[in-house]
Amino acid sequence: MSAPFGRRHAPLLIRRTYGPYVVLGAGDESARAQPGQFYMLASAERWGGGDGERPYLARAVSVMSVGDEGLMEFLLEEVGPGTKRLCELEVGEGLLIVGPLGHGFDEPDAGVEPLLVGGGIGIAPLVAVQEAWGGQALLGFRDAEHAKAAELFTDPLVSTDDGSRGHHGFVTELLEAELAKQSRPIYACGPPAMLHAVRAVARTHEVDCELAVEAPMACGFGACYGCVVATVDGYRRVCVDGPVFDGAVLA
Amino acid sequence: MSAPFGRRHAPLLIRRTYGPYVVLGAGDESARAQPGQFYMLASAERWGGGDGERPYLARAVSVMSVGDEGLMEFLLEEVGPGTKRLCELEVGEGLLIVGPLGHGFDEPDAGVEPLLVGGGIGIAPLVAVQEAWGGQALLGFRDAEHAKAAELFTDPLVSTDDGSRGHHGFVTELLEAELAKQSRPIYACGPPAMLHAVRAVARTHEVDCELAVEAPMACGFGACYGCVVATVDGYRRVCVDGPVFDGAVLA
Amino acid sequence: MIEFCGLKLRHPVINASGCFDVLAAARVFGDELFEQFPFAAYVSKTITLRARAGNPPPRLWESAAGLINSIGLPNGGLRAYLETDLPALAAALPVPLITNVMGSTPEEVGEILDALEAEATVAAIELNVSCPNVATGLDIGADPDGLEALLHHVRPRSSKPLIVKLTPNTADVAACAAGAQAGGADAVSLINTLRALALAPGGSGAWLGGGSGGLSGPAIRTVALAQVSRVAQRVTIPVVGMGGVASGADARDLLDAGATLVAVGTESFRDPAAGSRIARELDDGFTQIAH
Amino acid sequence: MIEFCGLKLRHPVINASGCFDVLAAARVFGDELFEQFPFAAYVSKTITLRARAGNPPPRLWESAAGLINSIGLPNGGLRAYLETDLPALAAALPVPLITNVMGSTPEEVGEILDALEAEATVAAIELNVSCPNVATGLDIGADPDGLEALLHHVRPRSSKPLIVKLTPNTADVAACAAGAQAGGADAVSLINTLRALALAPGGSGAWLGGGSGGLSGPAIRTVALAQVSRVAQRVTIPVVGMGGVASGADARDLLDAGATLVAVGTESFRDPAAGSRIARELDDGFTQIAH
Ligand SMILES: Cc1cc2nc3c(=O)[nH]c(=O)nc-3n(C[C@H](O)[C@H](O)[C@H](O)COP(=O)(O)OP(=O)(O)OC[C@H]3O[C@@H](n4cnc5c(N)ncnc54)[C@H](O)[C@@H]3O)c2cc1C
Ligand SMILES: Cc1cc2nc3c(=O)[nH]c(=O)nc-3n(C[C@H](O)[C@H](O)[C@H](O)COP(=O)(O)OP(=O)(O)OC[C@H]3O[C@@H](n4cnc5c(N)ncnc54)[C@H](O)[C@@H]3O)c2cc1C
Ligand SMILES: Cc1cc2nc3c(=O)[nH]c(=O)nc-3n(C[C@H](O)[C@H](O)[C@H](O)COP(=O)(O)O)c2cc1C
Ligand SMILES: Cc1cc2nc3c(=O)[nH]c(=O)nc-3n(C[C@H](O)[C@H](O)[C@H](O)COP(=O)(O)O)c2cc1C
Ligand code: FES
Ligand code: FES
Repeated sequence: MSAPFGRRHAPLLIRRTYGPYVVLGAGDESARAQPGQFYMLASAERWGGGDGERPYLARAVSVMSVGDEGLMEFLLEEVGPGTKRLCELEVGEGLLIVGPLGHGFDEPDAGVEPLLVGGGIGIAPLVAVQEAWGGQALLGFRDAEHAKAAELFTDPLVSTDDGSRGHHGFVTELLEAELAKQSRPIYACGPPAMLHAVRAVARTHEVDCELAVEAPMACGFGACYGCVVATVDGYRRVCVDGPVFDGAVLA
Repeated sequence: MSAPFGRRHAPLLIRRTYGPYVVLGAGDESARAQPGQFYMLASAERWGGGDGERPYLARAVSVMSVGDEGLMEFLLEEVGPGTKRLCELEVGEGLLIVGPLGHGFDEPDAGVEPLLVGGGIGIAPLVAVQEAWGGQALLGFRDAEHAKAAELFTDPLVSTDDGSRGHHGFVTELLEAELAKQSRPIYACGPPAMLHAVRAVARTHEVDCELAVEAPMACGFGACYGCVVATVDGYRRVCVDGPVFDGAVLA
Repeated sequence: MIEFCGLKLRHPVINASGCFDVLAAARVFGDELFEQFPFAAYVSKTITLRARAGNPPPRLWESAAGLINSIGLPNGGLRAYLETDLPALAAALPVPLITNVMGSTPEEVGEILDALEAEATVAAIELNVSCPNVATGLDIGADPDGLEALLHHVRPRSSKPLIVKLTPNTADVAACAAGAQAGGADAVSLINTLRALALAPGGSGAWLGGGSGGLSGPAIRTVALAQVSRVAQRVTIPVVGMGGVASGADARDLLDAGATLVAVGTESFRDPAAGSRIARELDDGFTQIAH
Repeated sequence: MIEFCGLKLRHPVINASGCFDVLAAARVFGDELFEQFPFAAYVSKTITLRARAGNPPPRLWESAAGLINSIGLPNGGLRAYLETDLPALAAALPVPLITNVMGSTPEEVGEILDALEAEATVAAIELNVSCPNVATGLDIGADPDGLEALLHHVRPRSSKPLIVKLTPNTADVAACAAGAQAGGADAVSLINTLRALALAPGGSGAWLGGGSGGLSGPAIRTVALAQVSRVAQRVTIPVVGMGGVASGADARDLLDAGATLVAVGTESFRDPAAGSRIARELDDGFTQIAH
């Protein structure tokens, strides 16, 4: 399904937090996002004037959840001036939105419960996957404070880097353990190092893996050619050919 | 008295409105302003991202009132992205301030009650004059809504362009009437056309007049040479040689 | 209706080359894109004789009120353009197509022009002369005489209107524009991006995979206005103004400075329909002034 | 301690010419200014042989993350500088003085250098070559050969360290820097403001009394970084980098790109003590990296 053309104004309807993460909810009745798709988000007022006189461009943010009547929820982590401004927004303030954008996750075959491997803020699109198609969530966080966002999932398994909650170690260790029990396809999103490790595991276990990758984006709709990632077929634009790629295709 | 060197952070303590005008109050214990002096103001957060990706520089704003323990009050009118952001600030948010700056009004001779002629937002420094030295305020506004700011004065005479409050006509007509009764020096601040008319009246009546003039400013402390006004001695910087000039000196 | 190099355009707002991929946008936005097409003419991304992969990522850096890009002109090359893109564009575009081309030698440019000569879909050609000269490292269009010589060489190879997209990285852009006119250009367009650099946080050298890049967006708006004004005062051919245009007021400034058309680049990234909005704001401005 | 052209400086941050009037600031801020002096050396506003009134107002226009100025180099002329400013500066300044000068002919520049030769207060000279050439309208420093010739003429007239302040409005700033070095410059400084234009709202022509102006501030930061990087790679003399520096990180970028000193211009308008803050942030950065 295609996105409405142009940038729209959407008032912020929901704001709540999970540890350091912020959930923002806005209505977008005219569109329904697929799991793995994203929006370009900016605040309607005072987008700018932060660190280094930024932000200027909109920011790519995954759809975390699609509620009734087009309610879109996003999960944000503050890492710079753009996410700072978005995280500061209050209910009633305005968002500028373009989307839904990108090529999301493929629907699993009937009866297949995929493994959803998420690291940090990368858990966001997996919430939408689990809502739509189920699946076992395996989530890695820095610490228990960040792991509060595990609440967004049904029956997740959690690991933390510092052992303050769940398994002490990498989420890929949880993944190995699950795959040892049952071979299932993987849907993953997280930092590059995690995605790299997940691909290696998938290769070893000969299971399919779909990875949602990130790249700095200016436009989100294929206009700037700025967001490329290297694949076996050369550079591909993450915003239109991804953000979800078959793990076997990435170079 | 000299201003503390550098830019300081001051939380906004007071915000109230008079019709379309906004009063902002912030503490600046280390400094005491003279009537006619001004500060350079910016918001501490999100100064930028408005119309045309502005504001960027701080804005010159007259000291309207000096309260106890260095409480400074400012009166603002929204005319562009800088004043918009300042007018939106909420109590508890931060201001960045430099000042007090400039050469203010001279203290009147003992026993002399000057005429204080203000137009629109130009009334701001005259509040400080009246607080410090008394004087009869003559205030011109667009309409009754704007004239709500007359409350800031003791016993003002008011004129409005549309006759919706007080005298229907120009404030210089009130000035002529007062001077006809008694010859007194004039302290004036307002739009260029008003100041021009005030100077003509002062010349006719052979009274002294001190005018607070405006110019676009980048720095406010003599650094950029951007704020000049033509005087009989050539260009002078409004920020350090003014903003108050003897009416006879302006070219 | 606006007349530009023989093209009749509905309004004076077009896209800047490389800042709107209409075929990708159609995949994203579907038919609505064409129903509400934001530009009065469509300018393609730069096409080169041979395919280019473009620069390694990262290709983008956000700066104060601007964007630095180092995309590196990825494109499938002339042949793929003729075989794949042109038929798709011919079928889809509701407005005239201007094809932007670049070559590192006059022969390369000539070869591209020859190939486009037979293509009815191509209403006009924009020649990008911001390509670095291999010998000097400067843009080939930075020198007025060199630019005139290049045009004398390639101009006879095409009967289509030829717009020369000048480089802003020069001491005297008006002299370059005059050189382009003397060489037979039908119009000039400017400004391309300003040479800029971003370093990776932490002291590990250039951030962009391609090394340095080009600055666009509001940061360069007033530089663009100065260059467009100088050029429009110097040449008699029409001028396409661009650089940081984000509103009707910005577009109006460029028209007031002497431009015939205005192109929108980076602002389309923030708002895909920026072209229509800017054309509408311009129009409202006209109406307001007329009243 | 940093060594620059024989001067010993406490830290690498100085002011950009024309962006801090220490005598006016002393009137405003009193002794605190000198107790907390923000710069490791003080650069004067440009001095010319004869007095200049400067351009008619308005002289300022705020642009996206930047400022356009058209001040027009007002100054009392060489004689007034020698008689009035220099003694005041000598009495007040806690850091070395660099006097910035400009002339529209080599003879004029030579005359100024001669006059400064005897002044012990003047630790170094910065020669501003952004003055427009009357014949071409271009900055006299925009052409590498012309710049070298100018320096061959004036260099012998001074025994003081000579910093050439390059113009950024040129195709090849590195070639200009090389020309300056070949002509005998002891250092180069850059970037000066980018040529820019603002139109008055409402279509009544140029906003600034002087017509066009120069863009400074964060908007030009990445252009400055690109030019400083190119120049530092080309010359062996020290480079003073400036343009949009607002933080220690910005200063660090310029130093990483090869500058020896960093100058702060427009940011001092926003924060009079910006120089100290930036020097401190730079220092904190060092400490952080060292740990
Ligand atoms: C498809 C997709 C989906 C995403 N989904 C989410 C999500 O659901 N939730 C979420 O929180 N985030 C998500 N992100 C990431 C998010 O877009 C970025 O974190 C955000 O753009 C950062 O902006 P910022 O201004 O906060 O930080 P920036 O300051 O822009 O910094 C972010 C990173 O960019 C680099 N950087 C630093 N300075 C600059 C500069 N000047 N220009 C360019 N890069 C710079 C650095 O590597 C830095 O770590 C997603 C990204 C993509 C591509
Ligand atoms: C000494 C002094 C004291 C002052 N005291 C007060 C006071 O007490 N209260 C108060 O409300 N105001 C006061 N002002 C005026 C105040 O500083 C200006 O209204 C303010 O700077 C406007 O900023 P802005 O961003 O809101 O509007 P801007 O958009 O900056 O526009 C203000 C005016 O500047 C021009 N302008 C438009 N665009 C630009 C641009 N890009 N760059 C430069 N100029 C532009 C136009 O003429 C416009 O009408 C004072 C000014 C001075 C010099
Ligand atoms: C991401 C990006 C890609 C660009 N690609 C091209 C290109 O392929 N050919 C070209 O002539 N100009 C290219 N440009 C320059 C633009 O056409 C335009 O001249 C410049 O961006 C200034 O306009 P703006 O500030 O509105 O973006 C590109 C600019 C950007 C930002
Ligand atoms: C208001 C103003 C006045 C300036 N005056 C001079 C000057 O007299 N001589 C000179 O060489 N440069 C002058 N400059 C240029 C600055 O020294 C500096 O090169 C430029 O502003 C870039 O630095 P910035 O972005 O930090 O301001 C001036 C700049 C500004 C903004
Ligand atoms: S973000 Fe612009 S092409 Fe992907
Ligand atoms: S505002 Fe800078 S000198 Fe007056």
